[in-house]
Amino acid sequence: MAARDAGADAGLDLVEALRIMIRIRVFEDMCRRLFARGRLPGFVHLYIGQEAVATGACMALRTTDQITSNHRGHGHVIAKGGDPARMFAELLGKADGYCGGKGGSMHIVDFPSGMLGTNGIVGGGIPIAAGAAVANQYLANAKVALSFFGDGAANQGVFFESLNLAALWRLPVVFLAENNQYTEWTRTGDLTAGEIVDRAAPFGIPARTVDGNNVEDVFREVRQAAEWARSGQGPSLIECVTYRWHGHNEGEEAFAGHYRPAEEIEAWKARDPIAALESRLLEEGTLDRTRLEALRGQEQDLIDESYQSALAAPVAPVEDALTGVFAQSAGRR
Amino acid sequence: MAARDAGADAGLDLVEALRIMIRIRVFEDMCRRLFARGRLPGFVHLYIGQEAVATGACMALRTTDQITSNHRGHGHVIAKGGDPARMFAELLGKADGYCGGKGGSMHIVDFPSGMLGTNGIVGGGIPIAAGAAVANQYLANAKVALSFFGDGAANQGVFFESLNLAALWRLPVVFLAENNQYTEWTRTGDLTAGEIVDRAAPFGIPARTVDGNNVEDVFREVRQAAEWARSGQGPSLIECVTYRWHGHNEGEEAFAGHYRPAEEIEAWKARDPIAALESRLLEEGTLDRTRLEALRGQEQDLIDESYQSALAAPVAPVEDALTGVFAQSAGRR
Amino acid sequence: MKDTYLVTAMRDGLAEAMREDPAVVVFGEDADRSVMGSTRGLIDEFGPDRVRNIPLSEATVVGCGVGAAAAGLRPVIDLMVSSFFYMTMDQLANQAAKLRYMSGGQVRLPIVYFAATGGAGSAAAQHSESPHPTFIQQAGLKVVMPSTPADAKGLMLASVRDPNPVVYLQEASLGGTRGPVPNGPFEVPLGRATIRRDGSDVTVVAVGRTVRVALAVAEELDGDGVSVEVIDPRSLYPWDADTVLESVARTGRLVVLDTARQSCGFAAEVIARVCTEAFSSLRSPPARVTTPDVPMPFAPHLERHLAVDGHKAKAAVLRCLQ
Amino acid sequence: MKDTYLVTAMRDGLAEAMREDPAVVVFGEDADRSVMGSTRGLIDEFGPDRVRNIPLSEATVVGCGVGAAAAGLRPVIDLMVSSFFYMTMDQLANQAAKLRYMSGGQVRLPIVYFAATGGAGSAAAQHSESPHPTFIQQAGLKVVMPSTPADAKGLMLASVRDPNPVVYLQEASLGGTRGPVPNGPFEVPLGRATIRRDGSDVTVVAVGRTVRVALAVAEELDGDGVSVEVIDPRSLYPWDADTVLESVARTGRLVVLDTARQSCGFAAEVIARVCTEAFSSLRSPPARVTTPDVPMPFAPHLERHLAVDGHKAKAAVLRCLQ
Ligand SMILES: Cc1ncc(C[n+]2csc(CCOP(=O)(O)OP(=O)(O)O)c2C)c(N)n1
Ligand SMILES: Cc1ncc(C[n+]2csc(CCOP(=O)(O)OP(=O)(O)O)c2C)c(N)n1
Ligand SMILES: [Mg+2]
Ligand SMILES: [Mg+2]
Repeated sequence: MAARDAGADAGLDLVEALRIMIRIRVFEDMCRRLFARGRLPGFVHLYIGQEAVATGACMALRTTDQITSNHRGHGHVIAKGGDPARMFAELLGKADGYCGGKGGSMHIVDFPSGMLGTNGIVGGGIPIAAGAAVANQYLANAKVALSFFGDGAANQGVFFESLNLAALWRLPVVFLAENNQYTEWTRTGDLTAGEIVDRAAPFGIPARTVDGNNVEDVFREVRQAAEWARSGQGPSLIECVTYRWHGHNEGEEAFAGHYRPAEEIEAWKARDPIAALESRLLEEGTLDRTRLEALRGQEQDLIDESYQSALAAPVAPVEDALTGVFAQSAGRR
Repeated sequence: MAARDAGADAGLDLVEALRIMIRIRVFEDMCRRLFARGRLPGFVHLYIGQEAVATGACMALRTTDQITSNHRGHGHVIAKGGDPARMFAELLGKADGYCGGKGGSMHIVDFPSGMLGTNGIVGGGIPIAAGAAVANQYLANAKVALSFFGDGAANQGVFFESLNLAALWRLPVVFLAENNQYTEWTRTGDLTAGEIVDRAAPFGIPARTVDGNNVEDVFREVRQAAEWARSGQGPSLIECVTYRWHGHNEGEEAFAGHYRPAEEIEAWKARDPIAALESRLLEEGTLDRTRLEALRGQEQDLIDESYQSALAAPVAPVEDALTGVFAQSAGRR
Repeated sequence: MKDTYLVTAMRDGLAEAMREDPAVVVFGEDADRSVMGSTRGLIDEFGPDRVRNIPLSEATVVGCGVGAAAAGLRPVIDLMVSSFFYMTMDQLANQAAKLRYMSGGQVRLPIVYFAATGGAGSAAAQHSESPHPTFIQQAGLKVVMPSTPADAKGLMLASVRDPNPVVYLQEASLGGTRGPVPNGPFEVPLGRATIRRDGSDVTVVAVGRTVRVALAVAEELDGDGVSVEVIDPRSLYPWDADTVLESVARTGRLVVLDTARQSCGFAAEVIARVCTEAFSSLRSPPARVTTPDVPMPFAPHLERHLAVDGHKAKAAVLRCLQ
Repeated sequence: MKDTYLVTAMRDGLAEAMREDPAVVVFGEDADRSVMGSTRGLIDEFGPDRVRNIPLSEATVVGCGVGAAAAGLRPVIDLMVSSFFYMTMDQLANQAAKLRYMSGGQVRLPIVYFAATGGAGSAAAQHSESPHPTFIQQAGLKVVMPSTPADAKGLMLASVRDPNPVVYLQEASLGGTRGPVPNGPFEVPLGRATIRRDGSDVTVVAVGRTVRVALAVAEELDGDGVSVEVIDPRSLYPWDADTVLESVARTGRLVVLDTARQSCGFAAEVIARVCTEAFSSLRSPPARVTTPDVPMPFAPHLERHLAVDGHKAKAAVLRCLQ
């Protein structure tokens, strides 16, 4: 993702942003179809509708910066520079998946791009990001750590503990809450007293709410927070208000019933972050239909080819299941 | 402690308050001497200097209300109506100690007086108080639960989680933080970002700071918070600013070194909550020297006799160590 | 008798408990709609006051169970997946498991903590734990794991009625299995094992989902004239050592199947108990088939490779018979 | 060689590790003054940037260890008392123990988590846990427990140098015991047991503080012409089964002393391993002496009644010899 790095200290390349958002959308849509056809094992939590958050946030970071993520992490992995082919390979349990098939959707790690892990434990990634920030600060490597977590995770004790520690030590970390207004099948408001954005104030941590469906707003806030952190000013909290179009996880319909009003879903679909950016770029003339179609086609092809290559790839030998718990080589790094 | 109950809905009986504070002071001073002479097994954390907090708070509650406490809990037990003889018996590991010698200083439970337990885990009692409040609310028994915890416990995740839950469900619970300005040997400010009192605001929970060395102020705030809870309005947070005169635990001097400025300690001793109340009652003429001396004498005698009776009491048979993990009688309460 | 899914039977046992005692209140994430099905529909009969959705604050909710029980409720707390128990270990191990003992018996803590447990099909390492040995180690928690729908219902009612904290573990992979379940309230007593199949040549103690594995192996070996006795402990703490010892005294051989990882697992405890107390009755080395000491991998073929299956179980039984 | 307290030797091992690698950073409550002594004085040599006092947020600090290790540090985290590990079980068991495996080996997590463990003299139930079986069960954590000052130093240096998460448990009751410790840096390799005393009649495997109990019993029985071999595993996961199996092959008898509660404890694992792999070499029933399945009581006489002591150990050894 050199492109992004080049622009790392400039403004947001909106066409590149659109490309990433489309890539996420197409990737997730492929996951949807695969799951429906029984081709994907395990749990699948789709990011569709929230693409602007991961994209705006990761484009505001450097490749060397780290992120931690959660169970709904495909978008974060892609936005941080992940390779869809290795992601599909992981979701299919193949040998050249990111984790050799040992992790799956909820445990994708892409260390070289600073992706320290999606996570199956809600809130689990928050202290890990704070810890990466402790290392960055100590090593004075100018890296920033950012943690993506949901509104549900904002009720876990480690969130508050991490805010306190980050404030005390002025850690170069950004806490990014994706408030998609539901924790599984329950309204966030039924589980969460007050506003998440207000939870940073007692610790003296700056916090902002942004429209999570506007990639530029997300980019601007995260860029500011990242530079604030990089310059030694410490942590920030950003609450991105957004919405997931799909169920909490694929296949829930059988049990979940209708826990979200149809109108609510429609209203949010009308605020599609991708459609909004597309029409704006068309109006501005930054893009014309042909280029847009081309871009869409390229991403569709990328995802199709990625899936095909993953599908064709071999699985790891079963003996692999028994190895890799401990690093063997002793001693220093 | 019928006296207290009678007054439960009236104002504060200052002479009774003084009596309780003196009782705590004398009890703790006896513990100090016993520990110094190697007569007390285990850890001993003294409450000297903080007497006004436990006394004001518990006198604002009813005997039927519940409290949870922490490792520095002797004062809480006494103020809630505990029997010094059974406390000493517990500290000495005797059969008629509150826990038959199984609990000790950090695990005193006095169920009949609503004392659900001192606690060896910092922050451990906070969710337990919230849970008692859940029961009280469900049973509509008009009871209030109060949790005493220190400034150090205010950095535990369960504190924030409990605030959130209490706010959501409007639980009849009072969170009472005793900020004695040190967490073991470290200044609270070095571990705690911002002010503890401000940590309730994000959840919409009312919070106040009070002078923890002024028994009337503590009483007034807790009474208000308790009635607020009793009337279905929900939780409150009260931060009582105070100071412990002694070390974190007895016998620390050998290792701790001087982590608190001598002047600081002196300044706080000059603000002795007991001396302050005494001189005020003398000035007002509510007490004269003779009555004061009599009162002091009575409490000294009570503690001395309590200790003597505890000392004379038998220990539990060793076989008891192996029993009492599970309640035997099956079925309903 | 009604043919019922295991998870539904568990739910029915909970419903019976709620009917007989208004102090029984259920807390769980999405308890109203119930992701796993174990509380589905309860809200319709008992209302939102007794079936409550909780925020993702597991540690605090488990602690609330202690306080609520001490103050007069009989809380039943759904932790959804057994891996999430780790979030709550302080309140579970330091408080719930110890408070009664520490208080010299002043408090009773009738609490049930339940969750789906074990590998559920590519749920991966953070949703596939079989942590029962860790709960057994606490000594202050009763631990149960049903393997049939009838036991799921009877153990649930017994667990809620018990005056102590009970960790009720429902095998995720068995939730959708069916079986006959008696109507109305009935208890499967805690601490009592059941002999699923009588045999005379070898005793197989099997936990949770491995009971079916053991029965299949027994059936298969029956053809070869080998008589396998299959014991389902059902309660893992306290567990029914007498039934196992009595069986081994007859068969002289022991194989233990456990879903937990091997080191310090339940299989180790059963074998240690039998070897220390009935060594002379053993005619051949005892054997255990457990999940190897690794986290659960995601890929189906890797996960399958680690599973306690008929192939491994049969091999272990035959080794004992040599 | 210098005569040193165990807790000081442990501290010295940590100091050696900090000298050789600036990436080693220590986090703990009051790490500067050190309540237990295990980090005392380090701040004078290494400064506040490498010796940090932490708030009472154990779960988060343990998780920070994972992130910091992944990002290039070698964090050493002092949790003070092993009971407090329970606050951190999610980050420890779901994250630290599993992340490397889940990531397909992309991350190395050189982290040491240490604490004082075991009954320390009326510290009561919440400060007297011996939770090592729970850590062993995780399979992704190395676990060590030294019984001598020299091992305390050598195991600490080996633990910090190891590229994996290590739980280092220091017996609270041994902190103030003295013994000869080599100067300068040296390792006691992880996973390697040591034979504390050679013997031919019975093998006694003893953990932590029970090693001294075993040695005293061995000395005493030596007079009666009984030759007791005493093995100190030192590492509890992975543990050195070969040394134990080789010894039992010679002696034909096994007694295990463990400070953990009995059910699913380390003693159960050792006995299960020996009985499943070396059954034929056993000439008499194996025995275990452990802490009974109860929380630790406060009263000194009650606590003493539960302790693994010479009386119980000797009785167990003699039973094996009948
Ligand atoms: C500790 C823990 N508790 C519960 C779960 C089950 N669970 C998985 S996702 C989820 C909801 C998370 O909601 P949120 O944080 O808002 O993220 P979203 O799914 O909305 O993106 C829950 C309860 C879990 N994985 N981990
Ligand atoms: C979970 C946990 N962590 C650490 C400790 C060790 N410890 C006991 S008291 C204490 C300090 C508590 O400070 P505070 O809450 O302010 O109470 P205070 O001692 O000042 O009254 C610590 C760290 C503990 N008992 N429990
Ligand atoms: Mg959400
Ligand atoms: Mg304090």
